[in-house]
Amino acid sequence: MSFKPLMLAAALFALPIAVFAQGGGEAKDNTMAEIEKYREMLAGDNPAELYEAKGEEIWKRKAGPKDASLEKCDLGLGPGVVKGAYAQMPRYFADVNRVQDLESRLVHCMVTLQGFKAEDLTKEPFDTDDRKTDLNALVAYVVGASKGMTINPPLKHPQEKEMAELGKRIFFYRAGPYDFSCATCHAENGRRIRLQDLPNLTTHIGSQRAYGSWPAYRISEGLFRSMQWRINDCFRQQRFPEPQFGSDTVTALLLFLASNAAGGKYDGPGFKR
Amino acid sequence: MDKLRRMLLKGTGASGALAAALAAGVLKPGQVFAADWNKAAFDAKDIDGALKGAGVSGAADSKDVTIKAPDIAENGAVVPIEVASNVPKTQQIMVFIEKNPTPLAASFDLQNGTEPSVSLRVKMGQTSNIKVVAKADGKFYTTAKEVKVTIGGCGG
Amino acid sequence: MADPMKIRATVQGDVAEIRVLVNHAMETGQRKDAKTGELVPAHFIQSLVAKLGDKTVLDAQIGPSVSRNPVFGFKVKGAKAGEKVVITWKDNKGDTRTDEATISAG
Amino acid sequence: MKNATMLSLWLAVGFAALPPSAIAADDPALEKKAVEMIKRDFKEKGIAKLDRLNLDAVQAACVKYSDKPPHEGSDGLDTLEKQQMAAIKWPADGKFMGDWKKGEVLAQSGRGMTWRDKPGDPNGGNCYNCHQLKPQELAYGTIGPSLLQYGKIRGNTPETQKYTYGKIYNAKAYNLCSNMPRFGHFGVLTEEQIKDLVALLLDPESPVNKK
Repeated sequence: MSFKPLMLAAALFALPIAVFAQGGGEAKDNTMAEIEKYREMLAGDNPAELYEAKGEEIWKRKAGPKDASLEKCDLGLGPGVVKGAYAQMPRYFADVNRVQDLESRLVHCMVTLQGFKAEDLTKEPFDTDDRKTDLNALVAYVVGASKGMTINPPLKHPQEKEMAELGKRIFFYRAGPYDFSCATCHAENGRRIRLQDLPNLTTHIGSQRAYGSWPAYRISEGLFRSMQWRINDCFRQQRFPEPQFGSDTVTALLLFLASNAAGGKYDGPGFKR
Repeated sequence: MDKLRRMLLKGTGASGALAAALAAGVLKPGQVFAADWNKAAFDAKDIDGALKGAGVSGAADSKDVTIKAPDIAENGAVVPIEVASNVPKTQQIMVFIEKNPTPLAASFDLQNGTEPSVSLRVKMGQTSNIKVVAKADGKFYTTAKEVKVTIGGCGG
Repeated sequence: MADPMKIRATVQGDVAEIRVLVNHAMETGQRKDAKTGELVPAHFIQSLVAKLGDKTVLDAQIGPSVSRNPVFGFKVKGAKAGEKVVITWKDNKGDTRTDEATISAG
Repeated sequence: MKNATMLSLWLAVGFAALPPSAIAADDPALEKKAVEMIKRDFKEKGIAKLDRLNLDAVQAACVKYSDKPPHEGSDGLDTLEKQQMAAIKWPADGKFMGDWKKGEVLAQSGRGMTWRDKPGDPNGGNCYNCHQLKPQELAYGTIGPSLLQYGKIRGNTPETQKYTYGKIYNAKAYNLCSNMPRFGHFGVLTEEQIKDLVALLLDPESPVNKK
């Protein structure tokens, strides 16, 4: 049997169970209480910090054919401003005349400022055990610089408003051999898949807890995972084909989640099972 | 969880790979390291062998040795534990995961004022006892705690 | 080259609490690569030594049952703010890394 | 106490879900754009081909009416449920019960149909993902109802056996926009596998029906 990393299915965003625990027998409550204890003991010392430190170094280091750093990269709050930028994404960028999420924007900066080729960066964008990408470490660094801030995507530009609306429709699109949409698992309160609680992403609280604690270091893989990866793996478990990296479909879903989570606290990068 | 169970229980290739590493001479102890890595103890495939390799004999059950760990681990790849000894003159603390393919996880020599309390994160391939042995004044004291490992996600 | 550790060291009274987060794969040697199906060679830290100033305070031997990106926490009596904590690890392939941190008041 | 506080907070701030009205039908132009976006932005991977993005009549109705289709009409509940029921392929031998032990193994497996699964790999039943079944298994989901004591409560009658087989084969024949996949209809599980699951649910010896 070949080895495959264990992925949780549609259990996309882990939440503290106490909030969502329902009745259903003492055994179950006890199980959930112990798992909550497990999570408490894990708090702090998040290996994502190792990626944040590396990402900061990569951000400041000169690299690429143009031998430039990313310190002039505009993440929406002006060239070089990292602090708080992620909390206000995805957003419309006039220089490309489209809405971008963090990863699309980082690729844009690595291409325009450093001279990398977009296809080289996006061909295999996700970390594996023996291949860690600069892009992924940069994600950790940038999201870490929004920790504790309020999730506040602008949602003012017509393209931003439309993308959030499109994301909502994609969220409810049922297809594939299992008839699954995102909503199949993430549109009701208090549901679990196996032991994994499923946030209701159509509510503010559910979205805030989920969107607000991703990207994250995932224990089951021992790797730091970005939002593009997160959505990609959702679709895998929905039994869909693969969404293209940085595609509008992914950006639209992220903006839909960010708009539901808006006003809540960003508390990532997270630490997930 | 299946991943980890497979990872820990499948195959016997580890000893081979390790032997190769040893043969290649990459295990030279650096200056900073006082003791050589205890190969006999770490390579032992069962708890008795690991205890023997670590030189543990006649360990007495003791309430003064404690293990703080969740009763249920959401993911066996990372199980947070805190181990401590209140036995006076504790000089060493060892942690064993009884059902892992190689049970000895770590051994801590405490020197120059370090308190007999250490926290760490261990892998558990399946539900198992965690066994902690403290060495104090040449004698061994022990306790154990079971941690259940659950199946998470949907195995896809 | 190995990536840096993250060391936190704070003192309350005369007891320093030290926590270290280490960047390491901690491969058991028993895991199969998802793509190739081959066993991933064992690669894990075997020793980790902590010094306070020039005194060794913790000398740990470690096996592959310790988690990937390991975390260790311990307390040292008789420490003062401003003292240096130096931590060195070495793995079964001979890779090694040393990092240090200054103890701050907690 | 904590739960009570959280609950009131929840009710006050974030409990309100999206409007349950027909999202897709509200703005047909936007819906069209979303579908175009989906069709443009995916690529096939492994066994997961692009035709999976096309909707069959049931999926189209459930998307269009936000899982609450009207009874009447050619894309209404009555017509479509009848069609789904008529498409169920019942066992030729008239038997519905297989081996509950095999059913339990199947129920535990969450594998199948993703782009990482290889052609020919056996698919799992995914049952514990959403349902509680045997009392010993603590890691069960709650998307679907608990099936603890399923056979004991309903009785192991020929009618129940047939209903259970049909429900696993095609849940949409009974409840058009059910969350449950159509395991037989889409060939995810074989006739034999479905029988094993029926036995897991109904056999008096199955742990599902033991205390």
